[in-house]
Amino acid sequence: MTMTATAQAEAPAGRFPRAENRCRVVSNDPVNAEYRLLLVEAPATGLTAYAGQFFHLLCPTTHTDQPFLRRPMSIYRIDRENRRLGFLYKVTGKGTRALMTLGPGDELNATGPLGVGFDLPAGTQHVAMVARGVGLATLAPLARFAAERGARVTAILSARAPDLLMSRDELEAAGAGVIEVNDLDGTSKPEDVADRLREIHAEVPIDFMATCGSNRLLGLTRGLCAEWGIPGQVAVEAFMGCGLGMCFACVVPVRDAEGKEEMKRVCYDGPVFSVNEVTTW
Amino acid sequence: MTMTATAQAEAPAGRFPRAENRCRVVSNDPVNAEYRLLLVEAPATGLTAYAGQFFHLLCPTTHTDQPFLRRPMSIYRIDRENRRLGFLYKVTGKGTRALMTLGPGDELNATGPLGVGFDLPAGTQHVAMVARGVGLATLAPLARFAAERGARVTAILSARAPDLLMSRDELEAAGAGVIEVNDLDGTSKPEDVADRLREIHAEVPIDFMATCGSNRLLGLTRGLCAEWGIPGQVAVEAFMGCGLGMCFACVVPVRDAEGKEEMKRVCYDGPVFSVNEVTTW
Amino acid sequence: MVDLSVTVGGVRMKNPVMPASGSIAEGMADVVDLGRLGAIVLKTITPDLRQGVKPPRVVEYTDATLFSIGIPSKGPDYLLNHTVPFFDKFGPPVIASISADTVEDFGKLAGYITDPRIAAIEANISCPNLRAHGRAFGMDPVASAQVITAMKANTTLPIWAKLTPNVGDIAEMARCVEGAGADAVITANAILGMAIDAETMTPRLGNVVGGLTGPAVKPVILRMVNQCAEAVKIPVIGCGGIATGEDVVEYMLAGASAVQIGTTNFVHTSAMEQSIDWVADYCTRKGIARVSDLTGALMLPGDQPSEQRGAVAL
Amino acid sequence: MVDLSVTVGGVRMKNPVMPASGSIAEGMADVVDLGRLGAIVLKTITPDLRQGVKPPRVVEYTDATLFSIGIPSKGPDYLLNHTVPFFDKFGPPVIASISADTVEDFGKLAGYITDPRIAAIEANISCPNLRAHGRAFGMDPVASAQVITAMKANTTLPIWAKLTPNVGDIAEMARCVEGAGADAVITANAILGMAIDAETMTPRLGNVVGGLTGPAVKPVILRMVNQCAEAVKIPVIGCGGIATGEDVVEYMLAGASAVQIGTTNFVHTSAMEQSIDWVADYCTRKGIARVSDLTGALMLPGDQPSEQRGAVAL
Ligand SMILES: Cc1cc2nc3c(=O)[nH]c(=O)nc-3n(C[C@H](O)[C@H](O)[C@H](O)COP(=O)(O)OP(=O)(O)OC[C@H]3O[C@@H](n4cnc5c(N)ncnc54)[C@H](O)[C@@H]3O)c2cc1C
Ligand SMILES: Cc1cc2nc3c(=O)[nH]c(=O)nc-3n(C[C@H](O)[C@H](O)[C@H](O)COP(=O)(O)OP(=O)(O)OC[C@H]3O[C@@H](n4cnc5c(N)ncnc54)[C@H](O)[C@@H]3O)c2cc1C
Ligand SMILES: Cc1cc2nc3c(=O)[nH]c(=O)nc-3n(C[C@H](O)[C@H](O)[C@H](O)COP(=O)(O)O)c2cc1C
Ligand SMILES: Cc1cc2nc3c(=O)[nH]c(=O)nc-3n(C[C@H](O)[C@H](O)[C@H](O)COP(=O)(O)O)c2cc1C
Ligand code: FES
Ligand code: FES
Repeated sequence: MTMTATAQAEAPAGRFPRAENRCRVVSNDPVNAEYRLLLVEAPATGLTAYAGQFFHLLCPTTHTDQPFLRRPMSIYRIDRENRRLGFLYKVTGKGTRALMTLGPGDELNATGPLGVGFDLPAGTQHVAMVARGVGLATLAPLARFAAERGARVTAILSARAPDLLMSRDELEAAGAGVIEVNDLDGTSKPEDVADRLREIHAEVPIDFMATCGSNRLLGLTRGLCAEWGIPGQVAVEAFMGCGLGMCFACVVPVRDAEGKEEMKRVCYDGPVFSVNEVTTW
Repeated sequence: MTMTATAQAEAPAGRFPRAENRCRVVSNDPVNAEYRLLLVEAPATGLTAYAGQFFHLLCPTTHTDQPFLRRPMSIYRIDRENRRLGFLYKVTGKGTRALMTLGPGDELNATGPLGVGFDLPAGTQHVAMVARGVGLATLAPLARFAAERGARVTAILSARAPDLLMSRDELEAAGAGVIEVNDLDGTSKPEDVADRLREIHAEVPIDFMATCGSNRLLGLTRGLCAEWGIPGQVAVEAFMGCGLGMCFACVVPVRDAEGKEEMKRVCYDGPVFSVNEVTTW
Repeated sequence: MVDLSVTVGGVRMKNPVMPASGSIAEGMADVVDLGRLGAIVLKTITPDLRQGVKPPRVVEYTDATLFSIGIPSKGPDYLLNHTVPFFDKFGPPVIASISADTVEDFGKLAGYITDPRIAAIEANISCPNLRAHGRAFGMDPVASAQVITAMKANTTLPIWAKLTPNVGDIAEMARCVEGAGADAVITANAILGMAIDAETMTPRLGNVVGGLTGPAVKPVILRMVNQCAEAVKIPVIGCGGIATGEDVVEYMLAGASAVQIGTTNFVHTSAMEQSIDWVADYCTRKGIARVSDLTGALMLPGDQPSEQRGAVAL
Repeated sequence: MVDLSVTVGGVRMKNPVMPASGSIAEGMADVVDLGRLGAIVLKTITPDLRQGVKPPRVVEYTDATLFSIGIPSKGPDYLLNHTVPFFDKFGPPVIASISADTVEDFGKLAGYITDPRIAAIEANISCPNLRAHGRAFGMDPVASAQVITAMKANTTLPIWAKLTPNVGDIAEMARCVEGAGADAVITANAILGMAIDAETMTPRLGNVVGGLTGPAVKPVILRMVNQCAEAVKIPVIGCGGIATGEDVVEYMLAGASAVQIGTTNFVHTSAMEQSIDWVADYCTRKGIARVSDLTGALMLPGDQPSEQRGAVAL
């Protein structure tokens, strides 16, 4: 896969491209029953983030939760004009429960931007993205970036139920065409989604795919990329220690072009990999 | 010292005289620059407390403080009608800083009542109490109890500065005559306080003394008790582990009648001891 | 109904939860129904009378404590005349605990306190507070075995050897005391630690060193319990860092037949009762008929589908 | 102006604070001014190429972590051609760290990487993740001494022996490696631990056991540093549970000549820089001219007025 442009809008300049950004919480409100949107005002280094990168968040200690390690969160919104960053998160365990307690004015210590994000081939005409659950958070800024570069964006959002679908607005505002599927009405079956994409491809050829949030969607994406001979990328998750490539806790097996398997760090070598590199789970 | 009555107003009945009382915070407001009054609604077992006893408080975990052990606090107010207990505390370190964060409606887990409190000899006519700092918290309920039993109570309150004096109201409401002394105007010097007490004793003989909160006041009390041949008691503090006589962390050397020294547990054998038992520090 | 009973080192208990030696005293009976416990373990006594070490005796951490008490002891007569009668009335088997300065004294003391009201004797060969910088009997496999031999020679009661975690090879220690006839091992006593006050430039404990206990030590002691359980046939009693019923299950999965709760009793007096209830619920929920089936039931990687469990491709 | 410099095991450093091996990598340079550190310690390499152990590789506690990584290694050529050049440019002395399966390989590898850009080599004889249930070189005094002897025979660089805390007598281990010619000891690597998931009844780590690190281990390692410092004449480097400048001072008072910060770097990237500043302030405030004066300056009870410090009569 040759890459000639990256999703990075502004080159992170200066001696320290990453920092422990001391951000100020603007809002932290529920988006639906499971997800919340955390908006913060961030210092300059934080604002150099680009699609697919993440921040490592220091979660506060609360009456019930004492998360020791930081928690990784994809950058969901990069609003450089207002100097704001947005995170879309699902309340899962103690770290995210603790994040929930942050209110406007509180400080959020966010190390980043971290990792290698999406690398959009120059001249891409039509990006198709398929995502499920919180994977949407990771793809939203890619949609905006691609649209800004003049590419058409088709986003397929998958969820268990229609009321758990999110980010339609965020994606449409970014200029994406949005298709929603869900398990309840059966529209989210991979083969159906594949057919849907084939139809779209037949109309306006897709030349780049991105995915995040589900093994089945990764398989589907990998298959279609092979079918069409186009590049595809996936944002991978792993439990993290440091987030800075130092502890080697977050490794996943990755296959190189010759099929040799190697452990790579999701936080430093990723979290975005080629769909062909990441071995199946 | 023969004792024929205790400061205990109601015998704590039932199989478990002490409990992890799940109290509800009523208020938790500053009294002056250093002290706060924590009022809670307590279950029945908690309300059996008597003067000189204490509770072992589970302090909440906060953003900055994670106190692991409980913290001992003397019972300052026992309001059985309203089913309330009061604690007067000084913000000192992480436990008391954490207590500060409790607001109305919050739960306070308070194990108690614990320890052996004041044992007021039957027929006591005139109690003199001298206290400094938070020692007042410990003596206030004794004043009320003694007054209820028909004894006259004279309380000498000592502090660094006049604005740090507390509990005048609490003590006067309890029926005590209150004399305030402080370091700023020099009235708190032990020899002056002793002279003051001798004058009072000359007018209305003092037949019981109680003290708490200062080594110098303990020495003074022990001296006057010996001079007048009357009993005196002191409430002692120590850093505690369990508060229930189990860990032996809170020991202090105590001298028996023959002068033999033994380590006793402040939480279980005390916190109130005879002024003659407690060796000097 | 889940069968919570276990038989450990000659003692039948109605459930596997008991206090660790030194973590309860008479005061606990004012708050907790001691009748619910699997056994009641008494604080260690020595042949002689001891006042313990100089205060301060405790330092606090986020989820651990460093105690240095020094085994204040009122001796064996007080034990038999006061302590045992007090705890005997609650029902559960009463376990005594002894320590001494010599092998002979361990033997004599075991004989002296042999009494029908005592169900077993713990050999506290591991107390870290008695020796400067913490050398203890239990750090020497030969001395440890000798203590057990001497005790077995002087009493018919079961002997539980309480190991110290301050060794390189705890499994080896377990094997040694098993060889000497111990009826169970307790893994383990406290980990030696030290605390310094940077401002005063002095130790925080009167005794300089103390024993680290409480939840923070769980990963270390859990590993040791697993090592001991793989090394010996006699039952292993897990002790160190247990605070909840979930911890009890983890220790049993690692190989413990029963557990002791120490420091947690100082903060949450109801922890032992709550743990018993949690374990019963857990067994019910998992369809486990006997709690003793949990012992050693940990599935190691070889036993399970070997998928990558640390990362998920999204 | 406080003189923060220390000379430790043949290496002069502008301050006593460095990262622990395996706790920084290239990524740290994106966030932290590595030029401010006393030294830059590299992650352990092995002669062979390794991918490390199966995930999951980390479990989290209240103030500790249990890691099992397994030393992924790109070998000595990568070290010399990529890692050393990368870190060399920041200024502070670069310390390599090696591990191997045999004494001979330790020696050969030390010789192979001897290079003017490397100021000293750590002998990681203590890594708990390589062996099932954690037996390691460093648990055997003879093998440990042999490793040091072999390394000294093959290189002119100073050798720092990194001890494992999973031993009964750490002072004895320190004496053994000192006898074999080690220029400093590092006390210590991680404490072996285990974590179990009660719900799945499986270990939480792919490797079953891992190394407990982070603030929770401080009391244990501080005690060991004190024991080592009393046992040997070579400098002791404190490592384990250090998170703040206050911790650095405590370790130095206990006898350390310098310190290493590990796990804390994963959570607070600025911890090393902040610690250096805190120590400088502390020395200024206390009127201490040279930070090296702190080493071993702990006042033990005998040295101080022996008043009771644990209780106050009020
Ligand atoms: C690069 C990246 C980007 C991410 N972006 C987002 C995002 O934008 N939005 C979002 O909501 N989430 C995102 N995540 C996931 C998010 O980081 C986790 O949901 C979060 O860390 C959970 O923390 P917690 O404390 O709430 O849950 P925890 O209490 O830490 O754990 C939740 C569950 O995971 C299990 N678990 C914990 N540690 C391990 C382990 N080592 N091995 C196996 N199981 C374990 C626990 O048992 C528990 O069931 C991202 C993750 C990565 C790596
Ligand atoms: C029976 C009893 C009754 C009490 N009643 C009251 C009361 O009514 N009101 C009130 O305000 N206070 C009372 N106290 C004191 C109160 O318990 C302490 O002030 C409180 O525990 C301090 O906790 P903290 O977490 O705020 O401070 P911490 O952070 O625990 O410590 C404060 C200071 O004490 C030092 N310290 C902590 N542990 C030790 C130790 N083991 N040895 C030596 N020094 C140590 C610390 O270094 C620090 O300087 C009472 C104490 C006892 C024993
Ligand atoms: C204050 C205190 C006193 C102790 N006294 C004894 C004792 O007398 N005998 C003994 O064998 N262990 C004693 N121990 C050790 C405990 O029994 C137990 O082994 C240790 O605390 C680890 O368990 P925990 O983490 O649950 O506390 C004591 C521990 C503490 C904290
Ligand atoms: C993720 C991780 C990787 C480590 N890798 C190494 C290593 O490669 N070589 C080594 O000697 N120690 C290694 N260690 C141990 C640390 O250097 C240090 O001794 C230990 O973490 C204790 O210090 P801490 O409590 O400050 O983390 C590693 C520790 C962690 C947590
Ligand atoms: S989380 Fe530490 S290397 Fe990725
Ligand atoms: S605090 Fe435990 S015995 Fe007094």
